[in-house]
Amino acid sequence: MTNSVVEAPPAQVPDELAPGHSRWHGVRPFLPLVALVVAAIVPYSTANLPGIFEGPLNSPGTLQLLAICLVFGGLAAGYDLLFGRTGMLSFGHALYFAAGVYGTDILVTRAGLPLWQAALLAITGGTILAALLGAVALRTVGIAFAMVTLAFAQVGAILVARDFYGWTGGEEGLPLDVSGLPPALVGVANTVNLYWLALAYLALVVFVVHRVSGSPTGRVLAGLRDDERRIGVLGLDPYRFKLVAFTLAGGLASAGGVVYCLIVGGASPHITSSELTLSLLVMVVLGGPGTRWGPVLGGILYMYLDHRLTAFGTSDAVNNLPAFLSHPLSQPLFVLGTVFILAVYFFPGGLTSLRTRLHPLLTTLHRRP
Amino acid sequence: MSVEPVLAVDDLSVRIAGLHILQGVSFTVAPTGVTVLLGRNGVGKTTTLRAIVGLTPRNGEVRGTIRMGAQSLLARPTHRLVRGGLGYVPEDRCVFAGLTVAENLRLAERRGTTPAYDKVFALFPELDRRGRQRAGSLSGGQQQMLAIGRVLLNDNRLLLVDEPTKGLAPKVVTEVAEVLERVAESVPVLLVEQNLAVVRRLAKDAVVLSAGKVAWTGNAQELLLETALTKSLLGVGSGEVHA
Amino acid sequence: MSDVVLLTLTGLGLAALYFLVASGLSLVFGLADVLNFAHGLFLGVGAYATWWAAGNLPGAGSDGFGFVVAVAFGVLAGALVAVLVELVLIRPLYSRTIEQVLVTVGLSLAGVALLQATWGADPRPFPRPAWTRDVTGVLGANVPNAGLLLIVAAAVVLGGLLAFLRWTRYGLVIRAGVENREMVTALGIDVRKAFTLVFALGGAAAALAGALGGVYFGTVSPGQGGSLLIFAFIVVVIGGMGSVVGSAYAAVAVGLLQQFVNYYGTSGLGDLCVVGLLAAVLLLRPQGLAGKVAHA
Amino acid sequence: GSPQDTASGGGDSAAPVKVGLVYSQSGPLASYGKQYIEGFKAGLDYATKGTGKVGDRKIELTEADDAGDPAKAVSAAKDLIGKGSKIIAGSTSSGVALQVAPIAAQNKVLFISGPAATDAVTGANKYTFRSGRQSYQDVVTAKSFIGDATGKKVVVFAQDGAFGDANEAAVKKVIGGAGATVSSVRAPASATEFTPFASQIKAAKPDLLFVAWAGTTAPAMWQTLDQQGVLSSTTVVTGLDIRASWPTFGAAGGKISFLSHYFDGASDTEAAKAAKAKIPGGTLDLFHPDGFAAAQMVVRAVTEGGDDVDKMIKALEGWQFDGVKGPMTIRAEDHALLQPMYQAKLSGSGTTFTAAAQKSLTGDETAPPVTQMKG
Amino acid sequence: MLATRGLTWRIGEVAIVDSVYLDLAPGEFLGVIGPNGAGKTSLFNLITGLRRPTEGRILLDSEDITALPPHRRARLGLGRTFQASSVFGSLTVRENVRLAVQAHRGGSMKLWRRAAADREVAAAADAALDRVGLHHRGTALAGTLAHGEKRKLEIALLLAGEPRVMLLDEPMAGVSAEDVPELVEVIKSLTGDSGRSVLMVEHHMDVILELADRIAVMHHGALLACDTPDTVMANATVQEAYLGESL
Ligand SMILES: Nc1ncnc2c1ncn2[C@@H]1O[C@H](COP(=O)(O)OP(=O)(O)OP(=O)(O)O)[C@@H](O)[C@H]1O
Ligand SMILES: Nc1ncnc2c1ncn2[C@@H]1O[C@H](COP(=O)(O)OP(=O)(O)OP(=O)(O)O)[C@@H](O)[C@H]1O
Ligand SMILES: CC(C)C[C@H](N)C(=O)O
Ligand SMILES: [Mg+2]
Ligand SMILES: [Mg+2]
Repeated sequence: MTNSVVEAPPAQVPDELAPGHSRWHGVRPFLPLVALVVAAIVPYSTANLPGIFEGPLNSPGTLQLLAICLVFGGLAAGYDLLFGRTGMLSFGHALYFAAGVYGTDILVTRAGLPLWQAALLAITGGTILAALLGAVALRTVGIAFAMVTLAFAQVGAILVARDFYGWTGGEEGLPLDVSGLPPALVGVANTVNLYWLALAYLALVVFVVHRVSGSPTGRVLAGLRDDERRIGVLGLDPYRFKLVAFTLAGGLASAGGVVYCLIVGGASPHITSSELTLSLLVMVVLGGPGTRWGPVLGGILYMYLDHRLTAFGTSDAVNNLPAFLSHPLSQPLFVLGTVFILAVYFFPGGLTSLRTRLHPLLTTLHRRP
Repeated sequence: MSVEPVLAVDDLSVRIAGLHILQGVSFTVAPTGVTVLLGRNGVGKTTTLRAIVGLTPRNGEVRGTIRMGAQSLLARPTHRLVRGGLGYVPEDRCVFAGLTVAENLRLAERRGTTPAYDKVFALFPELDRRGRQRAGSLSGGQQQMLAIGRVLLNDNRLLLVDEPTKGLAPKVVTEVAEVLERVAESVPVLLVEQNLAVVRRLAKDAVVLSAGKVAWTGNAQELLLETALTKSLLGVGSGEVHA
Repeated sequence: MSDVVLLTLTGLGLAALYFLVASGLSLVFGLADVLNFAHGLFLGVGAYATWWAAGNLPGAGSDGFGFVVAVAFGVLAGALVAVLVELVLIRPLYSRTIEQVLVTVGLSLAGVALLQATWGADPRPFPRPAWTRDVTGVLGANVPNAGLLLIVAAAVVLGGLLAFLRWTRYGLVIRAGVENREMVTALGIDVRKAFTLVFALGGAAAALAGALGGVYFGTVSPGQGGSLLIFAFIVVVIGGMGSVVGSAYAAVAVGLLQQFVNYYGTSGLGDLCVVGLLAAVLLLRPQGLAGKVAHA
Repeated sequence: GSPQDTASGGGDSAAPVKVGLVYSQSGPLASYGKQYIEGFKAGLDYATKGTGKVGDRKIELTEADDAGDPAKAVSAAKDLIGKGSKIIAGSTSSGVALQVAPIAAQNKVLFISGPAATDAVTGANKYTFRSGRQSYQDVVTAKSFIGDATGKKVVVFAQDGAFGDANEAAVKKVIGGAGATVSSVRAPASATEFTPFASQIKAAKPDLLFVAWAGTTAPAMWQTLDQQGVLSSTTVVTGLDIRASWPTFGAAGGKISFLSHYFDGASDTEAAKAAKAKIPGGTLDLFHPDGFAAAQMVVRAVTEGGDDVDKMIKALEGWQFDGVKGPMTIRAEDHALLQPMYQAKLSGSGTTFTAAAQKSLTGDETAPPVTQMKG
Repeated sequence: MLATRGLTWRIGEVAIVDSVYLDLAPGEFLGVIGPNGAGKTSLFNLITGLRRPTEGRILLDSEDITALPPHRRARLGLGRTFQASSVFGSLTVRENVRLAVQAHRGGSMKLWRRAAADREVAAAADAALDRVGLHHRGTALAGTLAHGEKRKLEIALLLAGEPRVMLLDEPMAGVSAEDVPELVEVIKSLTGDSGRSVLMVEHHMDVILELADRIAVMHHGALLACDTPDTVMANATVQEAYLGESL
C-alpha cells in the first residue's frame, strides 16, 4: 500500500478566505450576533414545540438538552479546526475533552478545590497534554497519525477504567461534588445558567476558530490541508503549525469538558471511548467540514438525536407500528445510524450544503409576485 | 470526404460544477492517420477526450452525441469502451505509482488477445529493464513511456492521446513522435499536443478549440503553413514553432 | 515450563482470533481503501447466521458435519451482507474516505441495533461441537481445543488470501484501483467487480471470525464484534495496512504480548503494552511492519 | 420575569402524583431494565390494590430511557424534576445511580435507586434510597459457603474498575475480617483470553474463589476456569445472573456455588405470588423484586408524605415491609435495604437449566455495616 | 552562491545522483538538461531538502545547509517549482499567492490577526499574479485550473517568495505554445534584477538556449558537462544521449 495519506476533507474554501459577494454582504457579519442574541433569550420563551422537545423551551429538561447540544456544537467546531481546516484526522480528540471533564471533577470532588481553580487547572492541563502528545503524534502523518492519537486516547480510557486510587470511579464514573460550587450552577431551577454557560462556550469556540481561520496562521493551516510539502518549500515549518492547531483544539476541547462536567454533574467513562471521537468526526461531516456553521449544526443535531431518539423509540407512534418496524425503530442507535447513512446520500457536503442546494428553489420562489 | 469517420462528435456540451466548459463541439476523426486537437491552455481539450472515454467527473453533465462507427459511446461505461478498442493515454500519465512497471503493464493486458510485449519493449527498452521498479519512482519521462506502452499492448480501433510529449527530453520526444507515427499507420489517433513540431510531423487533420468551441477544422499541414492563421488561432507564427 | 507452553499456545489462539478479524479488515481497508467501521457488523452477521442455522437450517447442527454446514451458512451470509453493503452503500462513495466513515459508522450502529432488536441484548449460548469445549494436553499444559481450531482456521485463511492475491489478477486490479480507479477503467477493466469481490472476501473472513469467535466465547451477543474490533484495528495498523502477512505477524505479536504481560505483570498492563507497541511501531516505522515506504 | 419557572407540584389533593422512572430501555442493560419496569408495575398494582391510586390521587408514571449513559439519565431526571416529579426511581446501572443521586439531593426530591449494585448508593444522601441489594450483601452471602473462615485462603477474581474494587474490598472486610487471608487476581474488563488469570488463580491454591464478573465475556471466563481445572479444585462462588445467562455456563454451571439476589422460586411470599401473576410470562427473574419494592416504597412515600419530600423520607426510614423476597427493612441510618439473600445451585443441560435454593439468609445476617450519611 | 560538493543520493546500490559538483554564481542562469531519468528532479529534491543525500554537502553562500529541513532552506532564499504542479487546490488562486507572500514576509504565526487586512501582502500577491498573467483567475479554486494555468500559478508562488536562488523544474511543460514566450519573458525578468540565480530544468531546448548562461548536462545521475550553451550543444555525447536527431 502506498496510499497511506488520508485524503483531505472535501475541498471547501474556508468562509473567511472566500471572496464575499452576495446580496447579504452588508448584513452577514451581524447574523452570528443576531443568532447569539436569539439563543440567549430562548430561556425566556415558554413556547411549546410538541414532538421536538418534551416541555416548553424554558423547562429545565429542554434547557439541559439544549445545553448539551451547544457544548457538542462547540466541541465539533473545535475539532473541525483540526480536521476540516487543517486536514488532520485525529481519532483521539475525546481524550482532551475527557481531560477537561475528569480534571475538573477530580479536582473539585477529590481535591476539594474551588471551581474556578479546578477549571483553570483542568484547561491548562488539557492544553499541555495536547501539546505534549501532539508533539509526539505529529511525527507521523495520515492514517498513522490517526492511529497514534487513537492509541493515546485508548491509554486514557484504560487509565480511567483502571480507577487508580479510586480517583475516576472506573466504569461507574464520578459524580461531581457540588457542595463547594457556586449555588447558581446547582439544582434544576438553575439549569438556565448552565445553558448560558454552554452558549458562551459555543460562542467562544466559534469566535476563536473563525478568528484563527481568518488569520495568517489559518491561511497556513488551509495550505497544510492541501499540500504539506509545499508549505515546507515556502519556508514554513509544517510541524510547528500543526502542533499549534492541535494544541489549540485540545485546549478548546478541555474547556468544553469543564462545561460539560458542570452540566451533567459528573464524569463517566463513556466520554473516554473511541466512539466519542468517531462521533465528533460524524458531527463534522454531517454538518460540513471546513465551514463556519456546519460543524456546529452537526454537533447540535447529533447530540439532539442521540438524546431524543430514546424518547422517539418509546413513543406511541413507534409502538403502534407492526413489530418488524417497531422493534428496530425502538432502538435509538438504529435510527441514528440510519440517519447518518441517509445524510450522506441526501446532503453530500453536509448540512451547510443545503443552503446552496436550496438556493435555486428559493430564488424561483422569490421571483413569483 | 467520402470515407466514414471512425469517430464523430456532434454538438458536444460539457458542464462541470456549473461551468459551461464545452459548448457545442462537433468534429470527426478520420479512419487513418493522426487528427490533432489544438488550443490554448484551458480551452477544453482534455475535457473533450475525457468526455469521449466517459470519464467526465460525477458533478459534470454531458450532452450531444459521440459515435464510433454506428455505435453511440455516450452512457456506456468506460471499461466497455476501452475493451471495444478505444485506447486512452491520459494527460498526467496516471501510472500506478505503487505498482511495479511490470505490474502496470500486466494490468493493461486484455483477455482474449496476446499482449504485444515485444512491440512495446522494442519501442521502450527502458520499460523492460525497469520491470521491477515501482512506477512512482520513475522519472517523469519514464512514466510517460509507461503510459503509452500500456495502451500499445493491445490492438485498438482508436487511440486518444493527451499531450504525450509533455516533459520529455528532445530525443524522447522524437522517439515518441516516431512511435505515434508508426502506430498511426494501423490505428487512427486523436492527439492533443502543444509541441507544434510534433504536430507538424504527425498530424493529418486538425481541430482547433477556442473557449469551448471549435474555431477551425481542416488539414493540419495547411494550418501550419499559414502563418496568419496559426497566429490568430494559436497565438504563434508557424516560424516560431520550436524545433 | 507448562505455563510457558500454555501461555504460548493460548496466546497464539488469541492471535489467530485477532488475525481472523483483522484479515477481512485489512483486505477491505488496505485494498479497497475503505475504513470499514462496519466490520463488526459482518462479524455479528456471521455469528448470528451460524447460530440460527444450527438451530433451524435442515442439515445443519451443532456437531460434526452439521456444524460445518452451519458455519458455511454463516460465512455465506456474511459475504452476502458485505456484497450488499458494497453495492448499495459503498459503491457511490469510493475515494470519498470521509463519507465512507460516516456510512460505515452509521451501518455499524444501525446493524448492531438491528441484531439487538431481533435477538435481544443478552448473550445466547452458541452451538458448537462438544470437543471444542475440551482441552488437549500438550507438554503438560491443558490447551483449549477452541484455540487450536482458531489457529488452524487462521493458517488456512492466511494461505488462501495470499494465494488469491498472488496468483489471481484481482490482486493487481485491486491494488491499482485503490490508487486511481478511473485509470483502471481506462485500461478496460471493470474495477467495480473487483471491489465487490474484496468486500465479499472481507465479509466472509469476518463472518468466519464471528462464527469461530462464537465457538471460542461460547456465546453470541450483538456487541461482540465491536469489542474485538479495536484490537483488530491495532493489528492491521501494526502490520502495515493492506498487508495480510503483516497482519499475521502483528496478530502474533499482540496476542503473545498480551498473554505474557497479563500473566507476569499486573492487570491491565497487557492492554497498555499493546497500545504502547502500536505507538512505538508507528513512530519508528509509520508504514507498519510490512508496509512499503510511501513515495513522496 | 424569571427565565425559567419550575413547575411546582402544588398542593391539590386530587392532582396526580408524578413519578419519573429513568432506566435502561435500550443499550446493553435493556433486559435488566425490562425486568425492573415489569416488577415496578406489578408492585404498584399490588401496593395500590389494583387501583393505581393513593387515596384519590392517581400515580402517574413517566418513563425515560437512559440507554446506560449517565449523561442521558441526568438530562432525563432534570426534565422530570422540572415537570414536577417529586419522586425519581430507576437506575439500572451503578454509574447512573451515582450520578442521579446528587441531582435528587440538589433538588430535594426522592430518589429510589434500582438494580444498581454499588455500595456507594447506600448513604449517598438523605434523599436517596435503594430498592435492590448491594455488593456487600452478595459478599456476605458468599462467606456463608465456607463456614469458619479462620486460616482459610480466599482469592477474589474480579474485573478492573469500581465494581471489582468494591467486591475486593468487601471480601477483604467480610471474609478477611473473619480470619481468612484474602488475595486478589484482577483482569481488565475487556479481556477475551483468561488462561493467564486462571493459571494465577490455580497457583494460589485457594480454599475459596470469589468471582465478580459481569459482561458478555463471562461464559468464556467460566469455560477457561473449568478447562484449567480451577472449578474442580476448589469452592467457587459467584453471583447468579438473570435466567437468560444460565445456559451460557454450560457444564461449568454445576460446579459453581451461587449466591443469589433472586430467582424464580427462591421465595414464596404473598408479594411473589402477586408479582408472578402480574408480570408477562409469569416467571420471575433477578430484578423483578427491585422494581416491585420500588413501587411499594413509592406508594408508602406518597401515602404518608403527600407532596412533602421530607415527610416521605421520614415515612421510609426504618420502614419494614414484605417484598417479593420476604421481609425487608429500610435502615434509617443510611437507607441500606436489608433483605433476604440466597444460596443456589444450578442444574440441567442444553438450554434448560433450573436453579434451586440451598439456603436463605435473613436481612439481618447479610446486613452491611452502617455507613455515614454523606449529605 | 549555491554549490554542491560531491552530492550523492543512492537507493540501494544505484546512485540516482552521483557525486555532483555544481557552482551557481550570483545572477547566473544555469540550465539543466538531460535524458528522462537522469536525476534532475532528484538533484532539486536534494538541494531543497525534500530528500537527504547519502554523501556530499550543499552550500548556500558558503554556509553548509545539508542538514537543514526544507523550510529553513526556503527561509534562506531557496525557492522552487515542482515538475508535477503542486498548488493548494482548495484555496483560490489569490489565496495561494497570498500564502506564499506571507510565508516569505514572516508573521505567519499570528493567530489573532485578520489575514485579509494585510494590504501589503495582498498587494504583493496581486503583483505576482499580474506578472504571470493570472490576475483574472484570482477567485478560481486552484484545483480547477487547467494544466497550463497551474504552471503559471507555480511560478507566481515562487515569485511571491522573492527567493535568491530559484529552482525551476520544467516550467514550460504543458504550457500552450502561445504562452511559452510570455512565460519566458516572466522568467527572464526574474533574473534581470538583483543578483538572483536560477537553476532550471527544461526539455524545450530553444527556451534553455534563450535563457541560460551555462548549461549543465546530467546523465545517469552524474554531471556530464557544464559549460556555455554553444560548447554543450556541440558536445557529441549530448547530441547522442539527449538531443537525438531534431524533429
Ligand atoms: N473538475 C473540474 N472542475 C471545474 N472546472 C474544471 C474541471 N476540469 C476542468 N475544468 C475547467 O475546464 C476548462 C478546460 O479544462 P481542460 O483541462 O479541458 O483544458 P485543456 O484544454 O486540456 O488545457 P491544458 O492545455 O492546460 O491541458 C479549464 O478552465 C478548467 O479550469
Ligand atoms: N524513490 C525512488 N526509488 C527508486 N528509484 C528512484 C526513486 N526516485 C527516483 N528514482 C529514479 O531516479 C532516476 C532519476 O529520477 P528523476 O526524477 O530525478 O529524473 P529526471 O531527471 O527529473 O527525469 P525527467 O526529466 O523525466 O523528469 C530515475 O531513473 C528514477 O526512476
Ligand atoms: C444490572 C446489574 C448487573 C447492575 C450492576 N451490578 C451494576 O451495579 O452496575
Ligand atoms: Mg489538458
Ligand atoms: Mg524530472
